[in-house]
Amino acid sequence: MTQTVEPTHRQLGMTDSEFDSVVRILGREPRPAELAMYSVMWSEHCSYKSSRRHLGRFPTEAPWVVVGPGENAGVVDIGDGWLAALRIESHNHPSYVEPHQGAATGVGGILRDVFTMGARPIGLWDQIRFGPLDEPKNRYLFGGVVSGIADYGNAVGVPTVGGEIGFDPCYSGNPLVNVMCLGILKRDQLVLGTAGTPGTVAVLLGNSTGRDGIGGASVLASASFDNESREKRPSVQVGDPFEEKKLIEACLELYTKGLVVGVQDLGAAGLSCATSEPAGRAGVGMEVDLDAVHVREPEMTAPELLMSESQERMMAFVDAANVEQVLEVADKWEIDSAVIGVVRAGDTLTIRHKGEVVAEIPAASLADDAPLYDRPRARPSELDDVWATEPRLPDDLDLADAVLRLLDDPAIGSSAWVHEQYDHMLFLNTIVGPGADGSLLRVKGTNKGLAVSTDGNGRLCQLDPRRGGARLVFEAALNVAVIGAEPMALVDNLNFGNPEKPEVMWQFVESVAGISEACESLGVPVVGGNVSFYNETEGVDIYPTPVVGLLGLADPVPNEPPRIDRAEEGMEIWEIGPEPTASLAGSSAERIVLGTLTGRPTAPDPEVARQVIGLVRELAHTVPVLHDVSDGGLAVAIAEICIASEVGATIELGDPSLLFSEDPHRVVAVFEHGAVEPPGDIARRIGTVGGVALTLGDATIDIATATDAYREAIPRRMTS
Amino acid sequence: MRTAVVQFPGTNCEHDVVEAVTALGGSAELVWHRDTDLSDFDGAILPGGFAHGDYLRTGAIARFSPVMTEVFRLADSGAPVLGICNGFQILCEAGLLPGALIANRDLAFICRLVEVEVADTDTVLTRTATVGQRIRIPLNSYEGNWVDPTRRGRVVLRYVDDPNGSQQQAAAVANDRGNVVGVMPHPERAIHDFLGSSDGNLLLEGFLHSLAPA
Amino acid sequence: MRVRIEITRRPEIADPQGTTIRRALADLGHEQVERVRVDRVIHLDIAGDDRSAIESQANEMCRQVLANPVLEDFSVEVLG
Amino acid sequence: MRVRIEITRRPEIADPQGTTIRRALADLGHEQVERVRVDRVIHLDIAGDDRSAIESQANEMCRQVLANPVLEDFSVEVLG
Ligand SMILES: Nc1ncnc2c1ncn2[C@@H]1O[C@H](COP(=O)(O)OP(=O)(O)O)[C@@H](O)[C@H]1O
Ligand SMILES: [Mg+2]
Repeated sequence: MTQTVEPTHRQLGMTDSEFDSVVRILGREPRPAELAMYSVMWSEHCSYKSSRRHLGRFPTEAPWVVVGPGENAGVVDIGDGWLAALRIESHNHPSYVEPHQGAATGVGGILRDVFTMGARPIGLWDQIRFGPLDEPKNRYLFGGVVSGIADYGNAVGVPTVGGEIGFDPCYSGNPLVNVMCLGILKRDQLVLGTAGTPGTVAVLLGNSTGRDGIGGASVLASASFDNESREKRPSVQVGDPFEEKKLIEACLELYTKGLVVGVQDLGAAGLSCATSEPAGRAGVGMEVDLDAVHVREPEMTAPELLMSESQERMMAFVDAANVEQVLEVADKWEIDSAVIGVVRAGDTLTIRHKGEVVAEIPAASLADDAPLYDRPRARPSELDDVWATEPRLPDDLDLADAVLRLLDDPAIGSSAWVHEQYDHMLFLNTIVGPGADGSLLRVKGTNKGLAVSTDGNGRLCQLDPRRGGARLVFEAALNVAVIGAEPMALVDNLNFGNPEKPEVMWQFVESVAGISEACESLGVPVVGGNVSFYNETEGVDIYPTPVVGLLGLADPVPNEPPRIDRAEEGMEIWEIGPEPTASLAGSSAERIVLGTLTGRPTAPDPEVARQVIGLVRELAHTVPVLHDVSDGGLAVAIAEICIASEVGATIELGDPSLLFSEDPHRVVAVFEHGAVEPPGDIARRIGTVGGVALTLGDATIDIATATDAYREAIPRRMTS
Repeated sequence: MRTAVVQFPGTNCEHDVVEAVTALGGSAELVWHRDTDLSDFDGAILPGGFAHGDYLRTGAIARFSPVMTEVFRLADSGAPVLGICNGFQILCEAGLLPGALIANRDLAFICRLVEVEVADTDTVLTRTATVGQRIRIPLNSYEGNWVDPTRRGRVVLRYVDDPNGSQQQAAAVANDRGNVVGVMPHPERAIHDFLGSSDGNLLLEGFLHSLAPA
Repeated sequence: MRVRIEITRRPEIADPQGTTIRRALADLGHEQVERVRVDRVIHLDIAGDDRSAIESQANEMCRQVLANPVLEDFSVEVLG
Repeated sequence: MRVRIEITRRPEIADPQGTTIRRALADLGHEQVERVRVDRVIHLDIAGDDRSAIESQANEMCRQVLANPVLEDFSVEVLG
């Protein structure tokens, strides 16, 4: 029997033609360390080789954009001398392998992307999706991910002020864990990921380098998932929020003192990335000495040192004259530091280990010459049939029972079980925290507030990725408008299946188009994002699940921002926005009552969207309650107001399809009679607050019963 | 009258405490845990966070920081010393307060506004409050469950609804003299109505009043 | 019967807690301490007297909930 | 030398972790488990070869910092 040994490049996940490109670039066979570097840098996760040519579709420009896509985080100008930095990142595959540490290190990674820019991180948002909670495995994953985010976020000292929770069987073998971070900085503190000019010194800060997570993010996140994934377990990384907290404070002190030329975090692809990217960006070369790297384990090889994804490390580029001071700051904060390299003229990245040159490559080639694929695309053939089948509620539907079932759904019910495990109050900025439509953080010393909403909806995007993608943006915009903010910039996290399947590529490109069109219509630039492919298990892809994070600026912050717990006996209930159609395609009612996924979601209307967003933003300064209509439609939106305000309501409308419709651009407003006069063509009165029950046409739901269902939706499942 | 706000590696509420004290007209300054001279200060606050990552046990490593010698001296002299959340845990580990803090009954981190009732007004935290008075301040801890096998501790604030299993529903505890107090919920997080409550000011005012020689 | 389960972190997995404690001990003058690792011991009282049944049940519990198979190894000892 | 320190929670102190684990085990069908207690084991590698000096140093570290006397007892074993 002959045993065939896979060539090294294939073991590292590289195709034969990618290997040939390396040979062509170098004009020779790569050395082992060089091959290691190309393999991680050219992985799907780091190179965006399947997605890059499509991401160019995003609109990225606006007068307030300071840094667009391409750096570690996007940066926008919010006035008064302040900038905001934002980015979103996924940790889907690591979180399936080890939910607690996978989620924790995801938080650590996104924080580094933001404080790399010179910003102090002030808020985190998590978007997490799992299979149904009646399966023990999913409860384990959900509980582990939430405790991982809590452990890391709380201890690192950055509040988690919002997010999203979803459940669907398509995520059972592949949960989604996305995290967004927002930071603020003074204009003159902006730092970029550049290596600077020849003579600049590279200082590695923070954790020691170990074998943990060798090729972790890049390999795990760049291939399909199957039972072999168990074998990849040694690549699990353990987060150390304490080290990261010290690293944040040390870096911020370096920025305030003006001691760095550039900074790059060490995330996926570790040292390979943190040397080649900054050098490539600056158009310089670099000499690196791996023997200077502080290590956790003895006898590490050069490829291991270059591929390790050990957490909580940063690379600072420093003028030679400032090195002493930089090391002192590191000492003060009790973090390790090591001078590991120096920038050289030219474009060659030379890496030495034990006195020998182990790599000598054009620095920019790792990023710039990465393969670029135009993968085939095909519209799923069954889509016409799916669109032709409108979901219809049964004529004998028990409306009250259906509303209670929706409120008891863990994706709709109260998120308190999750967000009360997160410190969401640190820094005294949280004016509107988790559990509301969007979050609102004040910017101290100004009248401004930063509003953020994150939104994803795999079901809508499965039915129509273009309309779905666009509707996410409009929904996020409405969510920041209800707290008085104007949409300003967007980051996106594109969670998709296997890009080698033409249907998945089609979904991807359609979603990008939908998000782009909506952003263009609102004048919102995309300033950064992330792509996560290969979210499939045993050949079955997840629903296409792009997630958007929208930053809005409230200027000024409303004196009393609308909240859903401020409805009072006798107030009027209005619906603002277009009259809904009876379409239930992709809605929560379709999922919970019918258990199907069919029909074509209603198209968004950019003109109406702009009108409603503008109107709502003004109302946010005067109206006590504003709540956007989303999951569960009008019925759930009003029930949530009643539950939070501990009061009943009467709605004349009794048609379940209209009450459960999730058609876009709609908001519920509650206010005293005559307090405001919303324009009649876009707003209509639909009911009155009062009593102890919610009455929808002929159906009556006791608020105490509704409250129970809503509050217990997650806890009763997690403690069963 | 100056308050030292002690910053350990891993502390994260220090700036919030400075802001809260300053907003009330007090004067607060950060001191690093390696500082060894607090002679310019009239009192100290050990703020919340995760000193040394909460590794080993919460507060266990922090209590050995060089600055603690000065905290002991202040406590000894009768000056007001307040530990908030992680600071409370450190004061227990240091033996300046009785008992210890263990994991919450339900083994989950709890961050939410809670209601507490004033049980004792003869302390630097509650001297401007009245017994039985109820106030709302945010809890934010995993190890907030106070146990005291000696049953000697003076309970200063009690939770109205027991969130974490704390003995005698204690939310704040004092030493015999009443000048060293540990409080698990965060008064500095309840200083503006737009943050959900401004009841924390009552407690911080008590502390500031105590800085003046009696 | 009394069962003793020791759960140890796998050697290749990073141990930030151990590292931090080592530093703290060095600060306190115990520089001779070269490595620190913190593990868990779980004592169970289990009703019954079939030693081998109890042993296999304890192993099952470790695999199910007590240990995290990704990060930890475990050993079971029936003390009797 | 390798030193093994076992830190046990005093019986009179509540053990939320033990209680929670017992409940979780019962939910999984292990109702025979009557009690669960979770303790910590700390392994130290200490430079030197004077067994008794190392033992007394380890005891000192326990009293000082590794154990909390309010909650815990400890035992030290020099493994050699
Ligand atoms: N979906 C996306 N939309 C917009 N920009 C994106 C998207 N995905 C990636 N980018 C941008 O491409 C750049 C490359 O990211 P990269 O540095 O490889 O990420 P990481 O730091 O996580 O390794 C980033 O600036 C990012 O903002
Ligand atoms: Mg980055």
